[in-house]
Amino acid sequence: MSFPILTSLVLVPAVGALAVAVASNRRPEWIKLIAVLVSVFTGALAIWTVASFETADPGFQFVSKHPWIQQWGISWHVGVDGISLFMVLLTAILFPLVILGTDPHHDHKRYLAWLLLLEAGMMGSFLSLDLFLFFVFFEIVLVPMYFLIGGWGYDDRVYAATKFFLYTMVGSAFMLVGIIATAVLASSNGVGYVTFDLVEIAEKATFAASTGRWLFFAFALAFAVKVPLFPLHTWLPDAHTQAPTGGSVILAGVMLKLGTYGLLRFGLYLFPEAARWSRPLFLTLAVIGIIYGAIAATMQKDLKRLVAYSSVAHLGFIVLGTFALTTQAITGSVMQMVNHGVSTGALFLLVGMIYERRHTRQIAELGGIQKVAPIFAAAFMVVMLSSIGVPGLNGFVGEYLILIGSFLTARWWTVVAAAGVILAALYLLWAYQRVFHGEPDEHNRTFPELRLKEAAILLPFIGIIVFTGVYPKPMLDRIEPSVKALIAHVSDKTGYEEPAIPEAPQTNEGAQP
Amino acid sequence: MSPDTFTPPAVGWFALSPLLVLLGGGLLLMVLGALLPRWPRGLYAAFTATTAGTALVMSFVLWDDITDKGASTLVGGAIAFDGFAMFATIAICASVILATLVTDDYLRREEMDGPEVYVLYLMTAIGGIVMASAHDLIVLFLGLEVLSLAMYVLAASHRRRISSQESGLKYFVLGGFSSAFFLYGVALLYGGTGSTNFDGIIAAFNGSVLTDRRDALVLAGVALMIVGLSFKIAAVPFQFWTPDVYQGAPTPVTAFLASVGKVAAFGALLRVLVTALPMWRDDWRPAIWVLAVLTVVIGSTLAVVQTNVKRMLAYSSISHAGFILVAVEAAGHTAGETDPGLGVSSALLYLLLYSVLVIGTFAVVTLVGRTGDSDTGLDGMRGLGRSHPALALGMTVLLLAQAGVPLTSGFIAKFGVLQAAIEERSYAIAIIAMVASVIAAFLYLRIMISMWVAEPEAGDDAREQIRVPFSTGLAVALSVGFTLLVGFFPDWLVEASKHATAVVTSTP
Amino acid sequence: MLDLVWLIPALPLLGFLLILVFGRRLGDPKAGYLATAMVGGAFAVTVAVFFDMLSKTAEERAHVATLFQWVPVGSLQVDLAFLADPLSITMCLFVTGIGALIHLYAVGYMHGDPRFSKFFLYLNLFVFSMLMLVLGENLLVTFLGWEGVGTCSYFLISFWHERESAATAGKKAFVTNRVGDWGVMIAMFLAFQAVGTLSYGGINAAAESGALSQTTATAIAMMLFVGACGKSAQLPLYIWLPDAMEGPTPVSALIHAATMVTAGVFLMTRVNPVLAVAAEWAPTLIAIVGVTTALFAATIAVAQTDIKKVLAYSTVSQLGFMFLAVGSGAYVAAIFHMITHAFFKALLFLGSGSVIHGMHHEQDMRRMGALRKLMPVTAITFIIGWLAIAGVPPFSGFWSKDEILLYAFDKSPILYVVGLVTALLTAYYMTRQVIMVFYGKARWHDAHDEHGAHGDFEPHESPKIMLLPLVVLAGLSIVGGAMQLPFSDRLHFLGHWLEPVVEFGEADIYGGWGYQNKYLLLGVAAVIALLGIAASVAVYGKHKAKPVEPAILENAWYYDRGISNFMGGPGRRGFTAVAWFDAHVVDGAVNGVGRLVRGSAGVVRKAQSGYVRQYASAIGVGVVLLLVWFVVIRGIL
Amino acid sequence: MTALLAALPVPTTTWYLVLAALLFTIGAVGVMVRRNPLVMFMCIELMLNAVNLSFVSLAKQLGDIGGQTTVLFVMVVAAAEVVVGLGIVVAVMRRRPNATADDLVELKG
Amino acid sequence: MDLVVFVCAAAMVLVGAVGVIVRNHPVHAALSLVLTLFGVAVLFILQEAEFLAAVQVIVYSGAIVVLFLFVIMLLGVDKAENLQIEPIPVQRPLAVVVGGGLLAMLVTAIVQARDSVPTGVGAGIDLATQTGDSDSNIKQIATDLFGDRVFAFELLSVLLIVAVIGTVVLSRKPDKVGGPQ
Repeated sequence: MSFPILTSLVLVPAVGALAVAVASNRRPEWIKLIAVLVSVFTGALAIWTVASFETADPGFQFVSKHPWIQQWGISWHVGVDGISLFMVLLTAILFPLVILGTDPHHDHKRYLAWLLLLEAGMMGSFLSLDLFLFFVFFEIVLVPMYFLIGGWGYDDRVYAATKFFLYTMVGSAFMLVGIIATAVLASSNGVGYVTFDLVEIAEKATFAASTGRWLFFAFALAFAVKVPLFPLHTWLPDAHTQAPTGGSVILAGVMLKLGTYGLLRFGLYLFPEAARWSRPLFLTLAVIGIIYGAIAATMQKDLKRLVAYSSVAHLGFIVLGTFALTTQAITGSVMQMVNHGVSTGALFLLVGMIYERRHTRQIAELGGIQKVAPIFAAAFMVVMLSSIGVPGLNGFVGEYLILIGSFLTARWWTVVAAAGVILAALYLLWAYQRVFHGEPDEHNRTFPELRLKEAAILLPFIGIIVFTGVYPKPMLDRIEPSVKALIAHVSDKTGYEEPAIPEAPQTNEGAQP
Repeated sequence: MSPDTFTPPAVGWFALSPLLVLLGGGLLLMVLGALLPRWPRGLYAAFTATTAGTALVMSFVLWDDITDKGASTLVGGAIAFDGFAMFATIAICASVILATLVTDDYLRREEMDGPEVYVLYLMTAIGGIVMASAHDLIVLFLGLEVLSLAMYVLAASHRRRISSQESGLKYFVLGGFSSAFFLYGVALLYGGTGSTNFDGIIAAFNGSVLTDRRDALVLAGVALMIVGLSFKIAAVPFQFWTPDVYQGAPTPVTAFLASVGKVAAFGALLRVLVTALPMWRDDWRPAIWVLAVLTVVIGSTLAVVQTNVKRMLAYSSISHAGFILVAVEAAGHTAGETDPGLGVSSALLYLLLYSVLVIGTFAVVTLVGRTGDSDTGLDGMRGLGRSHPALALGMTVLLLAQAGVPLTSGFIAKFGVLQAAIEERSYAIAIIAMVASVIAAFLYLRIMISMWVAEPEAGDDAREQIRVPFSTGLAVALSVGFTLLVGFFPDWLVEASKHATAVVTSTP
Repeated sequence: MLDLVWLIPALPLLGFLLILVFGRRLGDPKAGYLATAMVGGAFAVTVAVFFDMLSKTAEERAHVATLFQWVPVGSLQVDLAFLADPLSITMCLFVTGIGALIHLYAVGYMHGDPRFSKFFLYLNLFVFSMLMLVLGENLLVTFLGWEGVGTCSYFLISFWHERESAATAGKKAFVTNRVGDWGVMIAMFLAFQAVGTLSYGGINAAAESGALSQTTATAIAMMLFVGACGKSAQLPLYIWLPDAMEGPTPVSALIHAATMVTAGVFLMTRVNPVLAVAAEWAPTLIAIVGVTTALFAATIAVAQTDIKKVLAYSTVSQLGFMFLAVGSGAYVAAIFHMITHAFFKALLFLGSGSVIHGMHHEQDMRRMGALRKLMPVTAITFIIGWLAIAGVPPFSGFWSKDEILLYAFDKSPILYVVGLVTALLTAYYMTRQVIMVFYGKARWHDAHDEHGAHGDFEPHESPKIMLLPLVVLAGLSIVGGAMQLPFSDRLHFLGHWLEPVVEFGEADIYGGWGYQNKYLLLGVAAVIALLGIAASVAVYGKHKAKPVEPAILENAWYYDRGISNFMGGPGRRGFTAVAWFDAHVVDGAVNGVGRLVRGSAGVVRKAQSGYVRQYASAIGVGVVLLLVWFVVIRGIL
Repeated sequence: MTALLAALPVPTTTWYLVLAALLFTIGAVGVMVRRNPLVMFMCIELMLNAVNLSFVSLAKQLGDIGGQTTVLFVMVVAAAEVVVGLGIVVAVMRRRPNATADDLVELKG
Repeated sequence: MDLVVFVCAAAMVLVGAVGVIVRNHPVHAALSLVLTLFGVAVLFILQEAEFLAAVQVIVYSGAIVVLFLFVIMLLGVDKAENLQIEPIPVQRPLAVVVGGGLLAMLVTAIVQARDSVPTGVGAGIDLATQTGDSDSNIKQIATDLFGDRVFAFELLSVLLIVAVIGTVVLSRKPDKVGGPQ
């Protein structure tokens, strides 16, 4: 039995949260230190995981499985594959940066404790291979996020937090019923005994078409709310706008991915038939989300809200890729989850910095900042370009893979979705122009330049953005096998055939190396 | 049939030991309390807790006894001696202990210290246990009356608050009203079957000519008995007393009502429906279905607009009752069969977990309510997170548990019930219940907000300082600990609940 | 040697990085020299590669240099690789060459600007992207450069972003280009689906071997053309280019005249086999769009008063010529004209820049005149450029334009005629510009009235560092035609050089009537040019006739304004409607549910009246209902 | 005369049960319409008596003494109920003299 | 003969019952209650439940009603309540509907099941005639009571304890603190 690295990925932050919670309030700097150390250590663990990850192996790795509630056939079953690997890494990297980079202004102790608890929950959700376990984490993360928004958010925080909590809970209500029904029905459809183990059910059970569809929708509803998929998205702008910077970063960076990740891991994997059957619906919703989110974003007056709506559009791409069911598209989706996490997370950090300086997020009240704070503007620009999807930056690779993959199986949806790329440029550049270009008025003339600490926080983001854009291979190599395996699973469950691509002809030019 | 041929029934004294302990303890407390001068502070409570504790231990012993030797009935089939009964006994005794801890300081704070309340607690416990383990409708009715009468008194026991007496009076009138219905139901059933004993009822309808034809008399009896018990479990539309009584009664008593009362009432309901009336399960299951849906939906919905914490929790208890009714409905699919299914066990599990939860919650409310339960409004909670973070945190855990958030006992309870329902393919009711519980979650969120988020207002500091006495704090700590323990490691409890099946009269 | 091709883009990139890090410390003018040196170095490498390639046989001239796998997913295998072949090297030659000159010029032009080093930062990044574009071995690498140059042009157009107009122009350029990029993307997807690769080698091979169906080929070609329209400012997407003049003049010269805008033409040439196997109407459409744009822009140029706007529209017009060439299968001619145009248009822009510099940022030609005495060098070089673009033999413009017309004639006389008219107009408005700027009476003194800011001043000649590039480019504009002389096949240097690339798509006009009588056509062209000049002189020089400058032309046929009005009007309203819908309908539904719950609760709670008797009757109702169910429904029915 | 009387039909159990039902209903209605808590108790007593009546007649019909024993229990319960109930009323009345059930509506909503 | 008695007793019962709910004055209501109770007692005798009849008269009429009257006097709540006015809207109609429905349902059930009530399940009650033992009824009750029903019987004691404690708790003066001396 080797070192239970995944388990510790979950436990370390949890224990850290406990430590922070019990630590004495008189020495805030110690509390902060604990939090930082814990999160950094978690990050190190995650990096270790990635380092020792078997690249070519499509299956789950570092699996550890221990019975938990035998009466219900539930076990602590965690494992990581190419699809979840980078989610874990993203989580582990974002949290230290958030803890270092954001300032709650009051009740640091509680703030940090909640954050660490949130990290543990996130890790758990990405790692768990047991339906019950997944639901536990999926649901538990609501609590810290609820308190983060409610406790450290802005004026309308209570409304936003409550909306967020209840809206998501409605979704998971259906999912819980779905989960139990899945386990119960699976036991009579191939498994033979009641178990909540994802792998066992997915491999052994075969549901009747109609049953599978109902179950799938029970799951999909919860994920659709989380993603969020049009028209279930309206909790997101409120939550994002009202949440404290740290909250928004995590919310956009990691939490939304629970939805898309869930669709992959539990939608496609458990109910391939239903997923295929419902493709048109989801593709359409995704495309609507892309265009609609972009248009709505264009018209926002609140910078943070604008970014929030841009998330709706970006997540639309991810869903599109997920349901396109081709290697390129799904690989792109997985990659885009990470990319969106990085770039949107960075955007929220920057918006937060603007708010710290100007105490407003209203685009109208900003302007001319590039003149007084060029470096700040440059940082914003880079992140923005990655969000627009300019080649050479990470955003492009994912988006491009999604589109080129989707084009094979969902041509016309893709054609429309690609138009979303234009809109992305429109709303972001317009916002950029209004905020950074022009002559600064007297309020903005004193806008402070990027501070060293802030730069230190942003640098990793920009580093990832550029590196991933220029050299995505290491990432793709790890994602692809698992995606292939997933599609193979879909194929032999449903007889689905991934469209064949003609062999690239031998080029007459450049034949010689 | 003459005196010399008279043979008294065998009495399993040992098997009755929990009841006897409680009774003996109660009598002793009453007599000594009356004879001796005032006992030193906290001794009444200590004595009561010890008594209940002893009963608890006894029932643990008996539990093993049952799991070894199997279930049976006692005293001429008057009451059942089975896992079901013991599980309920354990739940009730535990509730009594916790409630006593909460009550101790409260009584002193409200200057009504004395043994009587505790004696009533113990008597109520007896009534509840009898209800949950009755094997004869008359016994069940008597248990019901013992429980009810004690609770009427308890509800009205706060002499300074007219609302306490008002709640007592309302509770009494409606309680008497509904128990009359119940009794009438018993009478009609008696007419239809010729017996009030479960075995008799089962026997009368097996092999006898009546099984193959409908019997309106019996059905009417069933209906009226459901009425009587639905009143006790506060199922819509028989729930109207609940908010008023919960709000009016002294807060610890409310906790006691919500825990012991619910366990006993549901125990009785399950006994009657599942053990005594399995042959009519197709008749009563739809009725329970409707009751469950109404209860869970209306309970959750009305909770949303409340501003008094006790009242909120009253409505939440209604919606919880609805959730348990879902389990009862599930039990209805397999009633009387050798494989009991998950309905009964999940209901019992829910009851146990909920009792602990709700006492903890009301314990906090007791403290925050301040002297004379004067400050039980939502504003009373304001700023608790600042002034008493630990207490607030405990309350938060309990509330989250009530909302059914994972890693708390509340989630385990809900999960069990849902599983039971889904095993029986009652998807609709499961989904309705879940959605309703989301609505209910709103009210827990409101309480949490006012504890943690709400901005302090002028005059907050002028309020009476909240004092956390040891006993109450202990109660909160215990229930929070239990909540989390079960939330993380529920396996043993789940297993136990599966053994907690009622004794089945073998049906040929 | 050919393996060093990666050095060509690497050097500007290095420059970019160096300036990024040390830019501020280097400052004005060192940063500028650094940047220039980098581009110059790239030029040197290119030349070396060029000669190396000359020494090889035609077959060996194509060479792929792979750096690393870029996006390898399943059947999609895209490398970050360069394709060094005659076409790309040709492009590199004039991109780096002219680029270096313009860098040098900019050192002088941007002198004293607070963001001096940043300017060269962008400029180097642009050159890098442009080189990626032309050197890319596959569509994706090209696309990387394609979007890169777009982004850089966005940076540079809105370089003076304090100016509202500059910021807006930059945004406009980016977004409009994105529309084109959309087309390129779709084209890539189609290509991948049809061929399974994105490399030009693969795609062209598929086209030549007939593996590519005509439909797909047409679709790919058309989608690429959409992209080309965006980049190369063709109808209907040209609107961003005139506004792009908000950028500093060197930018206009480098990006919006010489290099970036020609990317579309380059791309179409790159995939000429695809275009060749596409349906017949595809190239025709391209030709028509091209010639229409040419004429359209020329007419507008006639009435412009801003010295740079005239050049901008003339650029659009000349690009139209190039697409006319592409459409007529005259790829060599297209490239030929691209190069010559790069020479003289860069020259003209830099000249205008020098004028503007000398005039203290006055751009209105109506306030100029008689500058030839004050800025002799600028004047002379500008005049050379004028002669070149006007198509006066033997200047370079004449030869390239004529070859295009030759092919156009072969495709369809109508195209030829329209082309001629455009040529006429070109000569006309360019002459008009030269006269307004350098001849006539000095008009800058009576500028007091509104421009009080700069009233009394003497326009002065620009510094040497700015004049040097002018001279060099003037020289090139004169001799540039020698690349491809029509007289005999031996003199088709460029043609032979590019043959391996374009042979499949190149149209064959030998034996056509036009080719037989090419000298006649040559003469016609020359005459037309002179005619245009003469007319212009008559109007603006001798004032024989009133100038014809109708408002509709001055306002570019109201096309641009129409679009802006639409965007600001119905378009914006539509967007607002969506936002409203989201806030009030979608979100309203959500909050509506909440309100519904509260509301119904408010109603139901009224039953909780507190009257115990009412509670009792509620119980009674429950009893009756239950009894009905049990006794009646279950018991009796 | 006696013959006449003998000729009359003998009331069956059903008669008694119907009578009990009537009594029960009257009691129930009473609870709903009366405001004086004491009278409400009396109505509850009526209901209980109705139950007793049914029990007794059913006991006769069934020939099972259990019914009668049950009635005995019910009587005791009734007594106890009344004791407690009156206790509560006394407690209330001490605070709110002459209060009717309708006056006690502090708790509602 | 039985019929006559039954009719008279039924009349007493119903008249008394109606009296309870229509007499404004609580004392009158209590007295009408007595009427009902006596009627029930008569019906008990008619049903061969002599012992119960006795208990009925002694306990109910003797103890309970007296208790009622006593409390009425004690509290002086002998203020007549005006039944003409009904403060709560639709309460009376509702009560009528509910009452009607209830009665209808019950009667339906009873009538529908009139001949399905099993007979002779137990040993029979009418033993006085057989054994000639005049107090057989009491003996029978006793055997039953202390036989299988002994548990229930013991429960009664608990019930009474509760009642006692209850009265103690309730009847203490508000200001007095501590247990009863």
